[in-house]
Amino acid sequence: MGAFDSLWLIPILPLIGATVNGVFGKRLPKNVIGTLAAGSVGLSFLISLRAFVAMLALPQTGLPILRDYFTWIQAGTFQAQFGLMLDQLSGLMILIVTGVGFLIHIYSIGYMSHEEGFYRYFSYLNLFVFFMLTLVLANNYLLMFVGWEGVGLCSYLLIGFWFSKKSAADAGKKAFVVNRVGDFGFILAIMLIYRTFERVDFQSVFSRVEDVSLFPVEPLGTVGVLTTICLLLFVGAAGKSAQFPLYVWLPDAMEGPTPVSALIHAATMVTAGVYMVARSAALYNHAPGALFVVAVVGVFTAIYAASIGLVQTDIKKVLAYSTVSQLGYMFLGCGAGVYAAGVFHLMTHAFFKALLFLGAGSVIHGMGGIQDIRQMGGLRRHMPWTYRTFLVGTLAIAGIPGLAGFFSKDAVLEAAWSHAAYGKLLWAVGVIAAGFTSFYMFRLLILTFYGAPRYSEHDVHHVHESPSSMVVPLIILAIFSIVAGYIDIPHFLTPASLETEREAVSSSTGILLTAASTTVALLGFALAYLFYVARPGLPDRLAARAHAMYSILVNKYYVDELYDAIIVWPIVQTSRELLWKVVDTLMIDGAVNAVGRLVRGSASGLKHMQSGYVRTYAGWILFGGVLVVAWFLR
Amino acid sequence: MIEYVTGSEFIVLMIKIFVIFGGVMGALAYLSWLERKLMARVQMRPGPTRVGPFGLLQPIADGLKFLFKEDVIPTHSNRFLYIAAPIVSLVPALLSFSVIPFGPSLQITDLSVGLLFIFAVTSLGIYGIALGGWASNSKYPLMGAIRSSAQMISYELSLTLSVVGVLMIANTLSLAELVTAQQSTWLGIIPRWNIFLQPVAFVVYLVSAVAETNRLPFDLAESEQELVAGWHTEYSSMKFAMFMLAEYANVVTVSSLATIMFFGGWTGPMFGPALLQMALPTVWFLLKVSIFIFFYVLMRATVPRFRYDQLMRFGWKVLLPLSLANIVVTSFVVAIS
Amino acid sequence: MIQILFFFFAAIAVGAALNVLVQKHVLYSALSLILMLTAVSVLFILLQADFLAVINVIVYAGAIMVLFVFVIMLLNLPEDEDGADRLRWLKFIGIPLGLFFLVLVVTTLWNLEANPGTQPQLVGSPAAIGQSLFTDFVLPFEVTSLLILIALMGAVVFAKRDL
Amino acid sequence: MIPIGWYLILSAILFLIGVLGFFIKRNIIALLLSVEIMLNAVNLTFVAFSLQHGKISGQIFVFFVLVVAAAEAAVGLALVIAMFRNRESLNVDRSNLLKW
Repeated sequence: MGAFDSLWLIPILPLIGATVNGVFGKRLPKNVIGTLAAGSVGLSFLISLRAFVAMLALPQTGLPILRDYFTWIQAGTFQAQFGLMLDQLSGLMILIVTGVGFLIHIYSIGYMSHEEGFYRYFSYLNLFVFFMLTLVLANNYLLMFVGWEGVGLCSYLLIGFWFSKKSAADAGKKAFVVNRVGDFGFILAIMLIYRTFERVDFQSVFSRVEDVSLFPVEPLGTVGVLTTICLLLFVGAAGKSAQFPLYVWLPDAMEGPTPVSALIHAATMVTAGVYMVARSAALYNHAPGALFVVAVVGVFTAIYAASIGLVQTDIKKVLAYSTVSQLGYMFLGCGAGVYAAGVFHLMTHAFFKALLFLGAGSVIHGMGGIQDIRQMGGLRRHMPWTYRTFLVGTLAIAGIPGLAGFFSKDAVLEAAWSHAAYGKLLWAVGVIAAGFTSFYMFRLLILTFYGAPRYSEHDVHHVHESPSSMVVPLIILAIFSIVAGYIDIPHFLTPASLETEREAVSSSTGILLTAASTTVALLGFALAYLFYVARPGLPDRLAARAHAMYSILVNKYYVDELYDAIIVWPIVQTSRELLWKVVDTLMIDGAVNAVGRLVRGSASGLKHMQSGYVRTYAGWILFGGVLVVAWFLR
Repeated sequence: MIEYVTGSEFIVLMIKIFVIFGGVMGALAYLSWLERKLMARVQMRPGPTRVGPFGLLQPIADGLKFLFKEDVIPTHSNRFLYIAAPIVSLVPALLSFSVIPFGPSLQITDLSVGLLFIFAVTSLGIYGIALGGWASNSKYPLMGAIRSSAQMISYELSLTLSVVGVLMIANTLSLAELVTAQQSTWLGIIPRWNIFLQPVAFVVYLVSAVAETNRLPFDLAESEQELVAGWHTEYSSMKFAMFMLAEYANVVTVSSLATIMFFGGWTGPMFGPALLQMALPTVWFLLKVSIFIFFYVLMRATVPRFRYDQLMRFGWKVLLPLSLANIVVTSFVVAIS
Repeated sequence: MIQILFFFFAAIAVGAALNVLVQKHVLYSALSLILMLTAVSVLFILLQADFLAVINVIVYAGAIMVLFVFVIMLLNLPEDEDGADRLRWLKFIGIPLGLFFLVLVVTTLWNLEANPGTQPQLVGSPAAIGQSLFTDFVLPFEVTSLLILIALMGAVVFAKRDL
Repeated sequence: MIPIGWYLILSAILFLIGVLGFFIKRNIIALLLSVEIMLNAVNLTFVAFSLQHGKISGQIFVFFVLVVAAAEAAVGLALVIAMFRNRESLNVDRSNLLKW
């Protein structure tokens, strides 16, 4: 069991890195900071790998591996342990977090090398890894919530890393506020879980919910306590994983450094919601209604975000909407009851989306900060390795057969198809979203790397390939983006995530489904080719023709404006007109001033007691003393 | 305390009072003769020789003279206090003899807080000096009185504190018990006197006691040269005699206390027939006290007077810290052993 | 016998205390107070608090009152309190109030059921007081030493010539 | 034996005398003396109760009262001296600047 005794080291090592960098970083040279940060995560990855391999060797009955370290909260019957739990699901997650995290740390050393707050950046990043690992490894909901809040904090800190830039600071604030809505749901869910099960640790909760006599499955359309819990949990997941309608913060979060977007807002943190739903599979299986909501929201988000992605011109924004869309896919998989498919897509997405983001970062780095794809083009020649790896990522996310994205997306769509109620509809929408995805990704690829350069040498001095510390992670991620699909994740995960009983999709249907999605992907490629290579004038004409549709898309369905109108504006107005002018100025200040006036007024009369004659004071004292004595002797 | 006042052995008590006070009054009278004689010898003079052999009847003659002299009361003086002052001075001085053990049974009463009682009554003696000086309505006596009160308050502190070390060793405040505690010997020859255990305390006590009794070198309250006999400048006849008596009584008191606390009181070698054995303790006691009195007189004859600021500085900056340090060290030793 | 002693010294105490107020000159007041203190000390003896009685004399009569007498002599005050009493009305309020208070207390005590229960024997010996002082009351005792120190410094500061 | 009530009545009388001092006397030293009378009256009750209840703590309080009285006398008399230096008078009614 030696491999599991060092389980606690996995989260602690990044924490040590964060502490050292945060406290002493200002005085340390940059290479020490980088080595420390990347090294702690790398070491953590090695320990994770060892634990994971050791876990694979164990029989199924030996799982999950639990380690209680100390009692964290003890109040009455309420108890929360500080304990870690390792099973297939969390094992996979820690590998993704530490592995991708390690690569992104390496990448960051090159990418951030000229930054002022180098140590601050790595301190935050390490802290993020610590909280993410806590989230993933926690053995109870409350500790998970700690990690949940911690990653939210780090996300806020890193989005606002360039805090002197107003848009970055605002974006961080927005992420924080929107996440609060989700966290509110999560914490309500934890309370309800404790009230229902009198425990918060996963093992007890899940074993109790298995007791069907106490907790019968709540059929579709009814809302019982389990459905409520699951819906509240999903509110939390939607906030963290940027699902409709709480997705609005994620595109803005692109204000942060690009590696941060890759690690936090693509590969790991935003998938925490998916992980949480998969972790709570036992609960969701008893609440098909909640599960259906998850699926519907997931698929709607997928197509909704993909449609916005069609017209974005900022390289990172395209990827951001793509991320939202892909997260929708994951929820679709989970919502269809095939959690393994969702997690499978989570894993492959972690690889190729991290790859794409890092590639985008490399492009931005090479272009000297320009992010608008309309000003790029022809970078293929200048940045060969970036181009190659970006191509792999694009192929992977578009679902071209043979790459990772193809397998996982296929698994998700197959799961949707087999959904009991509205499976065909879910599938159809998912396929259309896949087509959108393929289109905008190829559009991005073509506009960035092909054709003639649209930038002027005046703006961009010297387009160059990135340093090897940035390119090597790209290559590694590209390799994973190719091979990750061949690992039979769904089968591997099945025991941990409690699949619902369902009829397997027959092999012939499966082939048909695969063919359909592949066709759609190729269609998307063809359209992109048509629009941006064969007939470059077409997009503008189309935009002019369908002007209304186009402007809606460009303006992201006016959702931000809508939120401003129905939430932000009323709050600001009430604060200004009622809270400030009436409550604060009139009531609070008025009360304070009135107290002052009262004291002054009464004092102007009473001060004459203060005559300055000692003997009159003695008289008052005697008067009071006699009064008191008379009272007691009455 | 109360049981002594209401006790049944009233007759015995009366006899003791009579013996002790008679003896003390006589001794005090002859102290004036002794002092004059000794001072004269130090200064190579014969001293009183006319009245009786060696001038031995001189005190009686003095007493008669005081009785018959005209009693002058200054015109602008405060009559009541002027008369009361000598009495206030003498009564406390004599009161302290009621607890001093002159022998194993020659003690009027043995209070459980005897030592403190003596301090209490002697501290009242200051009023005699202060009132006398103030009531005379004359500037020298007033200055003498002011000096005296400040001096007495200052030195009373070190006087009281110097005793604490002895008390910690003896574990009692009763004078009789203090004496019996010193009865045994070390190695059969060295008497178990507190002087060997508390030499510092003894020195501090001795110096403070001289200051308390307003005698040279601390007699700034009367200092003939500058204040013209200080607080009793205006006094004459019997009132003056009472002041003198009070002063001698105080000298005897502090000498007795020194004997009791540091030199084993009435303890001493016992021999001879039973009758002699009854008298011997008192003899030892008186002997020891007389040595102190000799010392006092010799000091008066030899040591020059302090200046006032020197006196104050010496009291607060030397004696007080010394006695405090003595207490600290003693308490450590007592706690350890 | 004890009753006689009690009434005798109680009378002295009350008379001396009244005399403190009656006397025109503060020195007489102070001397009268010393007499009262001594009488109260005797009452302490009747109450079997020997140690306190002696301490009361040493500290109050021997030190505190000497200080008073010293200051009075140092300032060499004139006999009369100068001027007319501007706060004469105080007497007409204060004295009745005080008498009312006294009547209140005395009637209450008078009506109190006489407690014939045996009084526990308790002699306030130095050992007993010391024992209590250094165990149960050690903190207040230490605090009083601080108080004394502060009073010492305060006295020095206030009495400085150029205040 | 003397009932405790007698002591308490005696102490009440003494205390009252002390209080009245404040309404009769104007000399600040006399006022301080009145305070001392009151303190002694209180001491008497402490000792009386100490005997009545057989507890030594009453006498301990007297001890503390003595300490406080000593401190009070020291500071009070220092103030008296300072006051006399400034005003050439000990009449408390003349020192009435500390008012509203």
